[in-house]
Order: sequence, then structure tokens, then C-alpha cells
Amino acid sequence: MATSYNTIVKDGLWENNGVLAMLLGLCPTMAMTTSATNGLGMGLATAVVMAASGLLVSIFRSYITQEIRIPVYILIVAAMVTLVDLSMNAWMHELYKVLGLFIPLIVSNCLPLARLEAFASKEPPAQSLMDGIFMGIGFTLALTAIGAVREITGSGTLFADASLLLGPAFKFMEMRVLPADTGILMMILPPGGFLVAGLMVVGKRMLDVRAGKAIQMGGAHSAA
Amino acid sequence: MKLFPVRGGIHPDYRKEQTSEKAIVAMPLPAALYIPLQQHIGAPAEALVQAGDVVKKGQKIGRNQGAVSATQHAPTSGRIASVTEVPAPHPSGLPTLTIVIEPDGKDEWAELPAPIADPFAADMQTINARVAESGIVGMGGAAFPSAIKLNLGTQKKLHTLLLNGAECEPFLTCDDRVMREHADEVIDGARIMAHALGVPNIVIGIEDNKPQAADIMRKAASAFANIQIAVVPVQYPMGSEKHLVQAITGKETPARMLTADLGIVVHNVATARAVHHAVRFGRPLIARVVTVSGGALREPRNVEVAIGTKISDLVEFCGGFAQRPERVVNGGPMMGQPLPSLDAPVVKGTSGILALTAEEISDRPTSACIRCGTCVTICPCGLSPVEMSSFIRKDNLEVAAKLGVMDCISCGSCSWVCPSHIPLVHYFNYAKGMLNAQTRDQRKNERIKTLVEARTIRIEKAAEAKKAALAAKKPAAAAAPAAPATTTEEKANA
Amino acid sequence: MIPVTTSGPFTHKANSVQNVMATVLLALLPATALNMYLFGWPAIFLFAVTIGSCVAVEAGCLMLYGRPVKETLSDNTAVLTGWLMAASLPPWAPWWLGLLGAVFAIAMAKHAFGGVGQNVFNPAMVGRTVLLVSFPVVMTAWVAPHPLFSANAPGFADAIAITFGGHLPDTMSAASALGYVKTELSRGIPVTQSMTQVPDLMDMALGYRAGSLGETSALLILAGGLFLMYKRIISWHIPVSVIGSLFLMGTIFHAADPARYTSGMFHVMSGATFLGAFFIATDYVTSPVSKMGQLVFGAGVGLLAWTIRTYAGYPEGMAFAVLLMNSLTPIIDQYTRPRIFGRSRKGEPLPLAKEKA
Amino acid sequence: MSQKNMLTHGVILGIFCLGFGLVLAVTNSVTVDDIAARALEDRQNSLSQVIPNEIHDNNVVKDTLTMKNNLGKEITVYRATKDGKVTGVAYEIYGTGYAGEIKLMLGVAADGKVTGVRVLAHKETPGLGDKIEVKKTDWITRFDTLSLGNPPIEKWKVKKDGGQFDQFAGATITPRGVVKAIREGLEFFEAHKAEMLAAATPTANPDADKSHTKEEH
Repeated sequence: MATSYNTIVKDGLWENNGVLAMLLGLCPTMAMTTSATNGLGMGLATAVVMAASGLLVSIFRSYITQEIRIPVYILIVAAMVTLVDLSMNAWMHELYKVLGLFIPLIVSNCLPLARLEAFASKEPPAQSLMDGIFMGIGFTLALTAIGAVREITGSGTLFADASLLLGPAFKFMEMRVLPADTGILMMILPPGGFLVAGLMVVGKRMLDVRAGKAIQMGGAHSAA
Repeated sequence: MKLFPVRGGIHPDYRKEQTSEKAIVAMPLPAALYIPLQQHIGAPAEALVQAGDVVKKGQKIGRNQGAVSATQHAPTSGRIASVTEVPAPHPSGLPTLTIVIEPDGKDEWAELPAPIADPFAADMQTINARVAESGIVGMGGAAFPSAIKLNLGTQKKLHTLLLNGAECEPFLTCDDRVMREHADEVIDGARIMAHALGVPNIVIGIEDNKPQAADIMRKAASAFANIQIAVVPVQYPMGSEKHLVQAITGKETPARMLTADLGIVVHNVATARAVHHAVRFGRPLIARVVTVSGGALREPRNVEVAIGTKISDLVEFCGGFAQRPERVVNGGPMMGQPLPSLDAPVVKGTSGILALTAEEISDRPTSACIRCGTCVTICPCGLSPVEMSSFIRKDNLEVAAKLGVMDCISCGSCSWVCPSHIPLVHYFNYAKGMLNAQTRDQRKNERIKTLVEARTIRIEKAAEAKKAALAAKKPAAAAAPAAPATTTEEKANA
Repeated sequence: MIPVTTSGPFTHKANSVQNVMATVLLALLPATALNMYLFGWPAIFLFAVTIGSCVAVEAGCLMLYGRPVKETLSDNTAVLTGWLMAASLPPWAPWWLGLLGAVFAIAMAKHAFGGVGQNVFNPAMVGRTVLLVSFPVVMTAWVAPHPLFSANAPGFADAIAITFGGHLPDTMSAASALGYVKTELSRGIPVTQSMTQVPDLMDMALGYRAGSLGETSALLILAGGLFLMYKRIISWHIPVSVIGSLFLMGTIFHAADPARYTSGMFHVMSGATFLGAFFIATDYVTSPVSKMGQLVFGAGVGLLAWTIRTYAGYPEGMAFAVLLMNSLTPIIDQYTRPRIFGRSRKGEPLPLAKEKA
Repeated sequence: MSQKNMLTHGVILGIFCLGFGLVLAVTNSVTVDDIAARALEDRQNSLSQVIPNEIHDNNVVKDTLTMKNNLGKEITVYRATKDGKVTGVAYEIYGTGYAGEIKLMLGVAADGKVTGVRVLAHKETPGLGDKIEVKKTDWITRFDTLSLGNPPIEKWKVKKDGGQFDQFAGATITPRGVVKAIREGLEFFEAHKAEMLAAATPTANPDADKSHTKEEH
């Protein structure tokens, strides 16, 4: 009973967006969105973990019995996170310096765990991989958008240090939107994260309401 | 007398001066009297007369039915025009069965029950029977049949009769005038009631804004050592019986209990006077003093009026309206009820008819609650109106019930004080109604359930009996008598 | 023929939200007027801009929500928010500070929560705090008093340059007393010594000192607060518990180590203590409704304000303290409900006392 | 749950743990060298900001002394050497800011001139005190080439206290703390010059020894 790819893509990017619809993974959302680049990096790292763990769980789903599923999920997510952590430290060190502290936090992010439980444990590997990727991309988009708003209003720049993350070729993305020293500092402090995330949730719902859709309430509220 | 503090309360504009110095005047009989068969809490009375009958003043025309009910009497002599449906003095304006009397102008008394020569020698039952027979109900507004309250002495250990002359509602002065002009009757009635209740002490609670009444009552009571006058502070709702008891004794009536559980029975001063009339002269309750007041009225006054007088006639007697009233209220402005029509009659519980101007009502459109907390501070019941109303607005009645909405006495203090003019009492009355209905439904369902269960058991038993019978007798012969037996039983319980 | 609608009562106290708010504004007037005089035209401009922005943002939000604009605006709550926020700004701050503060105070802190009566946090303090955190330099650019029409006061044109052009004269900056003591302490100068440099308590009480646009005169604020109490707009519970706990903390620690801790009296007289205690912590919407709850709330505000002033990164802690306690208001409300008549605190009917015949 | 079931679950869980443990072990062994190298580079990078590359030919990270500073705290002194001679040292200094300790790395040339100062950690007010970070402003670079005699010792203060260093708008305490820390750092250098510049073979730094690094210098 495989879900169509179309639904997977739509769910991940918009309908069931991890941050904006399910309100999951708020811890990294608040902590890592002080700039668009940080949001992008954190999102991508999470996406990799989600895709890999989704695939693994789906492959092994017939062996993972009901009773031990939670420890196994956590084991898999934690292993993937450690993998990403180690390889980034070794081979993408500049990015690691930016995100390093927060990579281990992916373990405590409820979003991967939620998708493993709700999707990968029931669907075939290809679908699960897709779900991990698109949920991850949806997460990345949300984080990048929140990061962009906070960065512009808070520091007056956009995609600062993008070249550290994506390579020197992406230097062109780094821009200054407002003159130096004019940002609203609070926006890059934790309250700004809550504010922008909240407004984005409102924005999404307004668009959904306008489109005549029923509002999806987050079933689970993340503690992470 | 030592008094005790009472929580909360408000100090509304009393405006009692409009009528407080006006002596009670008797109103001439109107062209027709309308006596609803239900003027009290409980079951309606059963009509004893029909159209065309001729009745005398004081003749019983409605008989009480059931445990909580009251009899009705003809306020004057005349002919029964009809027994028909007339709008009741109730905000719904729904018609109730009413006896319409056309007075013959002779005002002839019927043969009254003999006066009880020495009520203090008579036993309780005699007096209670007389009070019940005379159709006396609580005249403070609640209109609860008084005989039942007088009977509490047989069930509870009582020690005090508290006569409520607080009259804390703004505008109303009828009790004030009754105390001032008929102090001896009130005191005598109180003594008779105390005797009937078997209590040694009588305390008469009077708010501090009626010093003359207090003085006169004190003088009238000076001959009796067991009567004390308690002058209580002016603080609405001092007239609420549980609060009056607290102010005078310091005791707080536990929730869902009666003041009688503390050994105190509370009666209104006007009720005491009615008891005096019934016991000493055999006269039933056929007239009462009503305060007719309000800025829209030409001549506010206290009127002794026959029960059943149309409110429009009463207003006419008081000079009619000087201006269009913003609202006409039956009772006091705080806890009274809006009158849907002036066609409704004065009943036994009518303490006042107020024609209020917009300025006296001083209402504004409701605005958002600003959580000022004044309602919490002044609530005499210790409730949090601000919280309860917000839950009721979301129709979350369970939480409102948990917060104590059922303990609200609807005194109106919170609505009065609210700067946002939120109709809090309206919310609470709604919630109380809904919650009561829920409880009733639940009880009904439980009753049905037990009945169904009983029936199932019965049918099973019958089936077993049948089986046993079948086993005992021959199969063909047994079936016939058993079947009809079950059917009849079922029918009886349907 | 006669309208019949609701239950009673059919008489009401002659009051309204509008009157309540207007009375609060009236109470603020003397202190604000004095500061207008002391800090001159730039202060007046900033004051006008801040209130104007608040009203404009409120109107905008109401329109966006499709609510009646005129009726709601006339309740004066937006004006009060603007006034209180303006009172907490440095007097010569630039105009955009007022505007931005208004957006955060009215749009974010008030209307995002549902408008009047629904906000969890005091809007004026949210505005002030956001500005303080976001623009620490501008928000701490205090000036010494330059009374209107005095020799070195900025003229009308200079004032326009200060408020709308952002030309804050460099030489005119001064430190607030709380800030000065904290700065000196960090240099290793004990409080006992730095206290000799701050204006004496009398000047602080009268208001002739550097400070925010509407809060330098402790005496006039106090007078306004007492007026509100007299008018029964506020009760004594919150102000007394705020000032009491602040004074107590200050006095105890000062007694223990006068070189490290300023005195309780100094805490009470300086900064926004009086404004906070009488006008901000007492905000109806964001403080508990029961008297018991108000005492708890006020004590919390005083305690937090002292802690923040003494140990945290900001010299003044009133706004933060109020906001922190605001977030506890629903919980305080829940645990400090009055006892229901005839019931125990737990909600059980009272036991029937045994009668002695 | 029956005992057998319990056993099955345990076995499955054990297999998963074993499998992923193995995967992680492999990853770790593949990355461990690179990660160590990166860590060393990081430290070198931060040191190279306060000790210019031109003045040394050694690996500064590996040539260390452990000393006690004025507060009795053990600090690591990194030494830059060229042709076997100590040309400069770098060590951590501590200042008191508005909101607590400010940790800085001070580089001093053998002649007592500052080769560079960088803030390592601080808790100053964002937007006010954080201008000491080189990422925010170049304020901290003004100390380069200065020494205890230049400016004279009484001028090693912020302007507000009669010295020669600018404070920044709205913040006096932070720059004051930094200036004081640097002055004391230089005084520490003066006092322990001989010890620091002694051309001895570096005392073994346990950290540097443990990590068998692929040297790039």
C-alpha cells in the first residue's frame, strides 16, 4: 500500500511540512535559524539523516517488532547522526564549525522519529527514501525561510557565509540587504526565532484557509 | 449586636428616597383581577372554580397540589369571568393558567377560618396548617411556600428565626414601609413563626440605611426579651439569606445545604405580617405591599395592592409613565426580572414594579474583558466570574461547573461592576440552566436504564418461570397462561 | 413594547473601559509633563510619535481583522500603551524607535494574541524590551535634563534634528544612576564610592536626573499611583508588594555587603520602580485577578527586578521582571482563586459544625 | 510477554546495536585522522591570527609551556620559534566585562610588542559589548604593535578614564575590561620574559603528543 510520490512530495513540502504544519523539530528551528545559511545547512544535514534512516527502517521494517521499535528508531537515527557528524567534521570542516554544535541535536529532533513511526515503518523503501528526502527538503525550506527573515531583519544580510557551506562558487549569494548596524538585534536572538516561526505558521494557515483547505493541526507537539 | 464581615459586595445607587418616605396607600380594586394558579416555586395549584362561579373575598379558588405548592384565594368578591391563559410576570412572557375575577365592588368576606385564639398555646401543626391553608409564600421574591419552611423544625435542630428586613435591592422600600407602619404585626407574626418552628430566638436583620424602621422595630420588640434587632451594614447583597446569616452569626452555610442546617430559618418581614393575618384573623394572603418606582414613573409610591391586579392598572394608579421607560422590571433592579408586558398581574412574590430610565440602567454596549478582576473582588460567593464567563463563552460548561458556577446566587454584583458591561449573570444563568438540564437528562436516562434493566430481569424471570412450568407441566398446556401475564406486566411499566 | 432581553441586573455602575484608561492617563500626566519640560522638544516629539504610531498600528490591526475601528480605538488602551512605552524610552531617541516599538507592542504583543484583554504580556513592556534588546546603544543614550527654554536646551529646529535626523549630540550623553553604579562596580569601584557620584535621593525623587522620558520623577509617579488608588482603579496589593520586595531584597543585601549591593532605598527611588509598580505591573490584562494572586505577582516582580538589576547584563530590570511574571499570571490565577462561599479551599462543601444546642 | 518473545526482541535489538556499532566503528576509524588534523588546524588558525606566520617556522601548537598566571590559573603558552629562537608567544588572558569574564588570546613578540589579540569567548551584550569581536569591528586590531611603553603605561586606559583607547558608543565597561586585560597580559610577559623566551626544547604537551598528527608545517 504505497503512497504515491505526488502525495509524498506535496506532504513533505507543504501539506504536512515538519515545521509549519506539524510543529516538529522546533529546537533546531529556533537554535539554527539565525541566518539563512545556517538554516539551510541544518536542514540539509537533517534531510540526509532522515533519508538514510527512513530507508534503513523501511528495509528492516519486517524485523522491527512493535515492542522494540522505538529503541531501534533511536538507534538508527543516532547512528546516522553520528555518521554525518563524523564525516562532516572530517571532510566539510568549515561547515562543521558552523553547525557542529547542532548536528548531535538532530537526534533529539522529533521530526525524523515521527516520520519513521508514521511512514517508513509502513511503506516500502523507495517511498520511505522519498519521504525522508522531501520531508527533509520541506524542513530545509522552512528553516531557510525563517533564517532568511531573521537574518535580513536582524543583521541586514542574506545568505552570509553561504560560500562556507556551499563552496566558493556560491559567493554571489551573499548579500547585504540593509546597511550595516541597522538590524533589529532581537530577531537573531531566540525570541526572534519564536516570532518568525509563529508568523510563518500563521502565514501558512492563512494561505491554506484562503485555498479552502481544512487546517491541519499538528498532532504531536514537539518537545525538541 | 456583634456582626461579622461578609466577603465582597457592592454599593449601588440605592435611589430608595423616591418612595421611602411615602406611606403605604391602598389601591382601589381594578376592573378585573388575574390570579395565576402558579405564583410560587413548585407545582401549580388546581383550580376549584370555573367561569360563572360567584366567589367571596378570601374564598379558596385554587388548591395546592403535591408537596411543594400553595393555595390561591379570591382577593375580593365577584364573579369568575374565566379560567384562561394569561401572560405570566416572567421574562418568557409565556401564558399560564389564570383565574380571572370580575369584582362586584362589595368586597364581601367569605367565611374565614376561625382565628387561633392563642397561637402560643397551639401546636406547630395547627399553625403550619393555617399558614399553608392561607396560601402564604415567601414575599421577598422567591415565593417559596412558607409552610414548608415552617415545618423544618420537625426535621432539623433549629435555634433561631432570622427575619430578613435587609431589603438590599435598590429602589425597593416595601419592607421598610411595612416595618415602619406595621411593626407590631410583623413582630407578632415573627413570634408565631418562632413558636411554630420551636425556636427560642428571633433576630431581625435590617440594613443600616433604614434607621427609622430599625428604631420602630426595636421599640415594638422591646417587650420581648428573645427578639434582637441586628442593624447590618449597607452592602449588597446583604439580603441573600446565607450572607445575612453570615453577617449576623459569622457562620457560613456549607455549599448545597440550607441555613436551617446551621439551625437558622430565614423569613421575610412581609411574610411574618401575612402569618400574623392568617393566624390572628384567618385572613389568607390576598394582597401585598408593592414598591412602584423608577424614574420613568410619574408618582412613585408604595401600594398595598390586591394579588392579581394588572401591572398596567398599578402603573395607572401611580400616575402612569412620565417618560417611556427603558425597561420595566418585576422586583429589584439587581435580581428582578424584565417584564415582557404590562398585562401580567401582580403576584405574591412581586416586591416591586420599576419603570427604569436609561440613565438609571446606565448600560453600555459590551466591550472586551480587560481582566480588571473587580468581579473577583466583589463576588460575595468567592467565585471568579471572569474565568467562568470565558469558559461559558466557549461553551465549556464542565470547567465552568468546576469553577463553581452552580454556587452563583445570580446576585448581579459582577455585572453591575463590570467596566466592559459584560452580561456575566446572563452567562451564568445560561450555564446553570444547561447544567441543570444535563443533570435532569442524566437522571432520566439512569431511571430509564434501571427500568429497562428491571424489565429485562422480569422477562427473564418470566421466561424461566415458563420454562419451569413447561418442564413441570405438559408443553402444550403451559404456554397459554404464561404469555398474557407477561404482556400485561409490560404494558403497566411502559 | 418594552424590550426584553437578558437577565439582570438592570442598573450598572457608571464606569467603562474608556473611563478607566482615561483616568490612568490622567494619573500619568504630571510626571510626563515634568519630563517634557526637563527634556524639552525632542522628548515632546518622541512622545507624540510613539503614541501616534500605537494608535495607527492599532487601527491598522483592527481593520485587518475586520473589527470596529472607532469603537475599539476610543477605549484608550492603545494610547495608554503608547504612553507607557514612550515613558520608558530615552528622551532624545530617534522617531523610528517609537514607530518600531509600536509595531512590536500593538501588532505583535496585543493583536497577535487577539486584541484587548487577550494579550499575555504587557504590550508596552514588550515594545520597550524588544527595543532595548535590539538597539542597546540607542536605548541607553540617556541625557541629562535640559529644561525647556533654558540656555543649553535644544531649540525647536535642533529638536527636529535630534528626533527625526538622528543627530544626538555626543557630549550630552549621561548615565542613569543604576547604569552608572553598575558600570563603576565592574571597574572594581565599590558601591559605597560610586554612590557619591549619583544624584542624591532627593533629586531622584523630584526627577531632576537622567532617565527615561516619563519616569524620572519618582514623586510625581507616586502621586499618580496614589491618585489611581484613591480612584480605586488599582488596589494597593501590586504596588506595595513590588516595592516592598524590591526594598527588602535591597536592604538585606546592602546590609550584608554595602560595597557590592546598593541600598533598598536606592533601588526604590531609581529607574522605573514607581512607574513599574504603579502603572505597569498593575496592568489589568496581564496581572492576576485575585488579590492574593496580585500579592504573589508583585512580590515576584520585585524579586526579579532586584535580581536582574544586581546580577544580569542590564542595569534596569523592571520591564523584564514584569514580562517574566506576566507569563506566570495564568498559573498564579489558577492557584490563588478565592475560596468559594460555603466551600473549603479544595472546593468541598464545608463540614457542618457541631451545634452546642 | 512470554520469555521467548522477550528473548527474540532482545536478540533483534542486539543485532541492530551490533550492526550499527560496527558501521560507526568503521566510520570512526576512517575519519579519525582527518578530524584530528582539522582540530589541529583550527588551533593553528586561531593562533595564526595573533602570531603572524612570518615570524615562526615551527608548529606553534606543539611548542608549549605551562605557566601559572597572576591569578594562579594554569595557562598554556604557545611559542613561536624561528631558527630555534623564540620569536613570540601567545597565551590566554582574562578580562572582566559587563556580564562576566572575557577570554582573549594575546600574542606578544619577543620584543614585547603585541602581535595580535583576539576574543575567544565573552558574554557581553549583543550589539553593545560584542564589538570587541573582530567579526563585528576592527577595534581589537588597534592593539597590534603596541607595547607597554607605547603608549605610556598611564595611557593604557579607555578615553573616558583618561587613556588613549576609544570606548564604543554605549559601552565603556567592555573595552575597559579588554584594555586592562591586555595591559596586565603585557605586564605578565615582562615579568616572565626570561622563562618564556628560554630556548629550551619544548616541554611535552600531552595533547600534542597523543594525537599523532600528519604535520603540514
